[in-house]
Amino acid sequence: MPILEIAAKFGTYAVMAVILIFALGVVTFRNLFHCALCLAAALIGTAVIYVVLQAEYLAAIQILLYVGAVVTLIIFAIMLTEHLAGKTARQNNSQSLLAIVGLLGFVTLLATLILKTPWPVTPTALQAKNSVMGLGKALMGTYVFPFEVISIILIAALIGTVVIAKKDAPEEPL
Amino acid sequence: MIFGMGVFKGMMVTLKNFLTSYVCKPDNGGIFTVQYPEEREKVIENFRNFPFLVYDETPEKIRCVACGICERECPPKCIHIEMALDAAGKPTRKPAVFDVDYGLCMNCGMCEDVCPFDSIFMDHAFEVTAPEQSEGLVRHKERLMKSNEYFQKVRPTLASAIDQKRKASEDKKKAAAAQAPAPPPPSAGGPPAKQEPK
Amino acid sequence: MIRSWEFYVDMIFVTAKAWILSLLGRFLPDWIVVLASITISGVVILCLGPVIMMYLTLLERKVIGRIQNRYGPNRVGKWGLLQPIADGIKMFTKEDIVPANADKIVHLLAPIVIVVPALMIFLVVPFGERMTAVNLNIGLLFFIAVSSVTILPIFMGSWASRNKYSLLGGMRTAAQMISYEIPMTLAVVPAIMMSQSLSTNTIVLAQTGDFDLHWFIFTPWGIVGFIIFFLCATAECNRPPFDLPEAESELVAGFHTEYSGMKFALFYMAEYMNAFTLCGIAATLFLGGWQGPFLPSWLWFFGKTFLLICVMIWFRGTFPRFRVDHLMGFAWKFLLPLTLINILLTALWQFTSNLTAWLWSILILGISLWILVKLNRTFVPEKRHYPLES
Amino acid sequence: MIVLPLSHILIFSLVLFAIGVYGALVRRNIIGILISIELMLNAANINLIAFSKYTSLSPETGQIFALFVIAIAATAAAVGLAIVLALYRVRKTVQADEVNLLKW
Repeated sequence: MPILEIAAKFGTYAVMAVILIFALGVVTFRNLFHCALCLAAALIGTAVIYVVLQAEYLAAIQILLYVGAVVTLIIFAIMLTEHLAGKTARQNNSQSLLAIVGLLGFVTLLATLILKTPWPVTPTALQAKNSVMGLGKALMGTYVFPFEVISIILIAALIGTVVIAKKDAPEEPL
Repeated sequence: MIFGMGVFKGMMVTLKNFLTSYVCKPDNGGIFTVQYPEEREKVIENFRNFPFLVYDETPEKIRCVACGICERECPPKCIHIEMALDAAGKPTRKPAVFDVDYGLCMNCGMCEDVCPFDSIFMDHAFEVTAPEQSEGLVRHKERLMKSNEYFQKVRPTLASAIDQKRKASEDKKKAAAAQAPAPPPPSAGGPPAKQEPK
Repeated sequence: MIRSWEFYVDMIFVTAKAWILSLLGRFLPDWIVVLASITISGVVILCLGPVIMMYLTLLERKVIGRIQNRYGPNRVGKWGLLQPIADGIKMFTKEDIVPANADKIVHLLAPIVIVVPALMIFLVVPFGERMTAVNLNIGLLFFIAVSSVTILPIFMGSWASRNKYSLLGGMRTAAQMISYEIPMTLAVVPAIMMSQSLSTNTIVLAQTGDFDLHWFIFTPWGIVGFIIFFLCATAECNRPPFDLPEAESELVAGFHTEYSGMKFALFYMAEYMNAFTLCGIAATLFLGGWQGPFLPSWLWFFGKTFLLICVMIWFRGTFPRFRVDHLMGFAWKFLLPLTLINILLTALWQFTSNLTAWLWSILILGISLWILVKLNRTFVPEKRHYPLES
Repeated sequence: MIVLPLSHILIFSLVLFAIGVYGALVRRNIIGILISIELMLNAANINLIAFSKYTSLSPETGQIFALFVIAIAATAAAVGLAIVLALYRVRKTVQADEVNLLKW
């Protein structure tokens, strides 16, 4: 069914464009809450790209962790620090122009490199089906050491976060 | 005492309520809602709501003499009375205007208590609606007047007591008239008898 | 091949769809048939969601009424069956009020966005044999991921309203939903472990057995997992006794204080559709989904789901609202350790599934419950003595 | 499966990464910088998955590294936001150029 495939292909490009628009929104909006919402939209779009790349498990994890947890955390932080209805202050510093110029150079350089490199794309890898079970086996077999390290980092981050964010105990009344 | 049993106890209570609402009579756990427009609770006899005027046989023989006592005594001042004048401009001891503003009336029953002519009584009417608040709820004399039969129907005990009393005073007056016919009574109504409302 | 009439009753919807598609396939190209197949499933789900929501409100009002010794709504139509339609008309004709200082676009987007995850979860719910809209191989993870997105529109609505009650309600919702998502996800893990799959269909198929009654709930870990999952599901869709986000007595209506008319109805709709899908997933995971003797599969599924919804309504009719600190403590200090112990029990069951395992499970559960209750006992602070008092 | 050329995906993720870098360079608000860093990590994740899908490595490798990146990103967000909250409590500001003393 070539029509459906072509439609899906252009759909993917459309999703990419939408992600880039939302990403621009993330870095340009003055209101941080809108930035966070754009980030959520961009992350959901990325999950769609993951599905296109046949990484459904990663897509679900992406939505679960990024949209469900990280964006929520960020919004929490915004709510706790911003003044709700107050005027938003100037959000950008004076490096804007410099950054744009530098990044344009960076992007053109890397893009030409990417286009000129003959990528070793293998048709067998494209056909290969990766299952959630294989992922779990790899996680518990080959990559068990980084997995454990990650869990230690998570514990450390958990404790550290609690310690940092905790209010100091009120001083005892004399 | 197992942890969490209170939760189940509470749930059993609501479950029992749920089931009994289908099977039981209203007095032991069933639904006691009255589906109002179709089903009605019987209005008890001593229920009193909004005053009305009693006439005897015909609407011309209204008991009210427009003395204005109720108008004075009414706490929210919802009664307005004007006495009728005959062609010569003499007061006729009949009300020309008798308005009760149901929007103001607070159903105290003071008018019923103070009326010396057994004329104004509290009604059973509670479905009083009007399309508009200020004028619509003002009841004029024509709608306020209700026959003695109606009074007998809604509050039989009080109505028959009042009738007996009026009959007794009529008899007494007749007897007095028979004894001394010379001075004609100046008024159509009897001497204001001190009435007991109950 | 001759099949019994029961098969045809069971497959009535599947056969209907296949018949329509074959009819279309006679004179249309293949890709239109594929699109038509997607459209049929989508339209069915899009219609099913709101209809279920409407009649759930009616069911809830009826049952709550009976619990409180009242008739529920019974004026519009026979037994009040048209009441949801009357409510819908009322909602449509209400004025749409937007606060003057509100963030207009986000305020508009929030109720629209909240319906999307609620409808998307319907995709992976197996309504009957071969009646899953999309048989994803990560179905359960999809469900967890999509249901976690629900926090976002609630935040949007609460923030855009510029109202302190909305903001407090939104903060509470986020805290509560994140907290209860963790034990919910962990309560699902035993079912995944035993069926060795994330696909909802495969999980249902793993529960086949004699009389189709080999459900996961008839195992020690199944009971514990089911209870934890169901409690977390009740908290996830903000239903009483976990309705802190919209606690009327303190927050007016929580995050949807500033919404009226159809926007409010959309929030309401999302809540009820979430309740339905969460009950459906609970039935799928632990009550055998569409498995069951004698009756057609879709009837079994809807029966189980509505039973669970009735239990939710029963909760609402029974329990007063939690206190915020109790709510969070319940999730983190009680349900979370219990789910971890439950995963241990599942591992035990994987190796020995017999009476001994039952006894061991009950022993472990009893001890851990006792310890948890002891550790969670309410802490009564010492009475403070201030020097000025004496 | 939809076959996109690998280079298109790579350029897409490059642009996404560049936008993230721009945000991280330009933003004054620390939370804004954190958000931009999330974008950059996201672009890196796309690359990881695309490479493991298209080249002859085993398909799990890139996905597992993406998983690790997601986990690290979550911890980074949590710790970073805790620091932001602590900073806000002490200095009543979250603008990066106002806290350049490295002490308080």
